[in-house]
Formats: sequence, structure tokens, C-alpha cells
Amino acid sequence: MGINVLFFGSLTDATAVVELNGVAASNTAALQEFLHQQYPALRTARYFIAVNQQMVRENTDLKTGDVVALMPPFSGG
Amino acid sequence: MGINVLFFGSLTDATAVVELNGVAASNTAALQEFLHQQYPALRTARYFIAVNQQMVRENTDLKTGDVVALMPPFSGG
Amino acid sequence: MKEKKTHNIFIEGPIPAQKITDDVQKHSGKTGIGAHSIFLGQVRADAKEGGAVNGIEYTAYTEMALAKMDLIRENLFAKYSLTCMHVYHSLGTVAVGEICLFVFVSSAHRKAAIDACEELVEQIKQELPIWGKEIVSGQVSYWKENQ
Amino acid sequence: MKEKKTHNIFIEGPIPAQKITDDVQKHSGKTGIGAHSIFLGQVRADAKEGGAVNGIEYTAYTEMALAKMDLIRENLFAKYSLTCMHVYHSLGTVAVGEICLFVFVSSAHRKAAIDACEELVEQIKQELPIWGKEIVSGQVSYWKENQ
Repeated sequence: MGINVLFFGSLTDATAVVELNGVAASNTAALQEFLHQQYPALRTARYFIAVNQQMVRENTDLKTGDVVALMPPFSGG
Repeated sequence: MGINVLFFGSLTDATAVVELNGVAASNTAALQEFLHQQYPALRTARYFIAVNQQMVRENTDLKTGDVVALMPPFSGG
Repeated sequence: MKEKKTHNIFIEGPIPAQKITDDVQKHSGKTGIGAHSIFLGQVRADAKEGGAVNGIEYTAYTEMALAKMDLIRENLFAKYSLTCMHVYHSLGTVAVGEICLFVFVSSAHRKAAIDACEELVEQIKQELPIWGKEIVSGQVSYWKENQ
Repeated sequence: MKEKKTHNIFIEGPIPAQKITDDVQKHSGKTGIGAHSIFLGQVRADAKEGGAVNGIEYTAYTEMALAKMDLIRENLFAKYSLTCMHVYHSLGTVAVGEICLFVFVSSAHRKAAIDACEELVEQIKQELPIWGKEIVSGQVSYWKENQ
């Protein structure tokens, strides 16, 4: 199980994938550390984090099955 | 020749005509006095005056060939 | 001396709804446009003494309205960065549910289009010599008053 | 518990211009409506290094966008006196000159329709997780940034 991670917009240029399944991470800070190791270009990218579609600004605990989205600034319309 | 007078909107209920030709009046005040005599219901009506399509707020001299429009508040759209 | 072209804005009867799509499509070749702001006035079945409004009958001092509209257009083009501006207003009878006013403003960016469209609608209502008579029946009608 | 209906706003590819007239006509029976305020986003041929933009490719976090859109809709209905509100946004590729956003707000009076439409457009741009990639050619593209 673990965490489901989604990448959007310009972040997919850094990751070359749009989704990771079954990532082990107990909170968003640990998840970010793992992702920044995996995809160094993410370190300098500006992005927001949503946990289960709710935007979070501070380090947030994660449990198995949670969906974490990494989203660059929106540019719809 | 004289003055050409146009009535618009609800004022035509008071006058039963939309246009008068060849009215003798040397200024807008004199014209209004004449029209209020002719059409008493105009006295209590709220209206603006335009001389040759320019709105006028004060008594304005008229010459033969001028077009004077009596216009109630606009209600387009 | 600058030559001026007067744009007609008046359409006899209701504004055909198809005109909206047709006019939008005419702008697909103007590739600098990023935003269209459109306002439509639709005739309401307001409740009046004697029944509901069935339609509005519009009259205007057309020469003065067109001259005034040209000035409004000129001022808005000077104030905002706009690509196009189109205005159509009905004359004669427009039934309930039909369109009596079509205002269409286009710009590279949304803010100019939206702000100019809003200002244009206000100025059309306040400054153009147009009058509406709300028709309830053959016997009953009321001269419209703008809010 | 209040049941919630999620409205889909996404359309694959460009929004057909004909939809604008069709949607306006669907509202002619709602005789309490006096004003429609419409906003359209059109893809611009912006000049970029490598050439002019040919089109925009839209992607979204659709589930989150739809949930957020429902909240925006609810808040605007609470704030303004509105009859209807409809939003359509493209996904996938939209060519220059085509429509990628269609926002349609109706009310008895112009002020509510115009103010709500403007606020809605801002919120769509700022709060919906949607991304545009400006395509110049097969080799060259730029991630769009909203102003």
C-alpha cells in the first residue's frame, strides 16, 4: 500500500512520470525528502502540496492510502 | 421654418404626437412655456432637453432649423 | 480632419441568439485575442398590475444614440487596451425570453475585456436615448425605468 | 446529510462556438432572467523564442478541480442573487483562435450577473488545478503562467 503520489504540469518534466504508487513516507516532509533525492530537479521547482485534494502548507502526517499531489502554480483558462 | 420639436418615450403619452414642425420660439425656456400650455401633462413630467443632439441644462437660444428633443429618463437595455 | 464612421447598433426586433456564436467565430482569426467579455440583456416577465410583462417595445432617438455610442466607443478604446467592441440593441418589440442587448468586447487579456464590457453596459443604459415600454396586454403597458 | 451533485466542467478539446448560442437559447424559457454575463477564453498566438504559439495543451487534477469548482459555485450562489451558472474548460489540445474557457452566469439584474462572472473567472484561474502547456512546435513548448 503506502502513499500514492501524483505529479502535475511542469513537474512532470522533472519526474518523467505522472504517478508513483506505494511510496513509504510517514509525513509530507519525509515524502518531499525522498522525492527530491529521486528527482533532483524538483528541489528548485515551485509547487504546492495537496493531501487527499486538500492543500497543506505545513508538514502533515500521512497514512497508507493517502493521495499526495505535487502541483506547480495553476495556469488554467 | 422655425423649430423642429421631437418627443420621446412616455412624453408621447402626454403629447399624442412625436414631432412638431415650424414652432416659433427664440429660446428653450420660451419653447417649454409654449409646450406646457399646449400639453399640460408635460408640466409634471421629468425630461431632459437636447438641442441638435446636445444635452442642454440652461436656457439656450434657438434659431430656425434647430431640432429640440424632449426626452424622459433613458431606459434602454 | 479625422473621418468618422458611425456604427449602426440597432436591430429591428430581437437579437437572434445565433448572432452570438457567429460573431465569436468571426474573431477566431484574430489571434491576438485572449478574452471575450459578453453581456446579454434578456426581456423578463416581471409581474405588474394587470399581469406579467409579455414583451418590451423599444424606441430611440437613433441619430443621437449612434453619435453618443461613437463617443463612448472612442473613450473606451482610449482607456482600455481592446481589440474589438460590438454593440447591438433592439428596436421595436422583443418578447419575454428574447435578447434585446448584445455587448461584445475582446482583448488580449481578461481584465481589459471584463472592465470595458462592464463600463460599456453601464454607459449604454445611462447615456443612450432609448426607451422601453413594457407590454402586459393590448390595454396595459408601463414605461420601463432603469435601476 | 445534504446530497451533492458534482458538475463536470471539462470538455475534451476546444469548446465548440455553437455551444454559446445553444446554451443561451436553453435559457429563453427562464423568464426571470434579465442579464447574462459571459466570459470566453481564446488561445492566443503569443510570440515565443522558437516561434508563435500554435495551441495550448491542458491537463488537470480533475477530481480536485471539480470538487473545488463545486465549492466556488456554492459560495457564489450564496453571495449573489443568481439564476444559473455554467462553466466549461477544455482538456487536451486547443488550437490558436479556439475557445478554451466558457463561463456563463445569469441573473434577474445585470450587476449580480456581471460581478459574479468576473469573480468566477478569477477564481477559476487562481484556484482550479489546471495547467496549460503552450505548444510552439513538436520540439518547443512552454508551460503557461497566469498573470
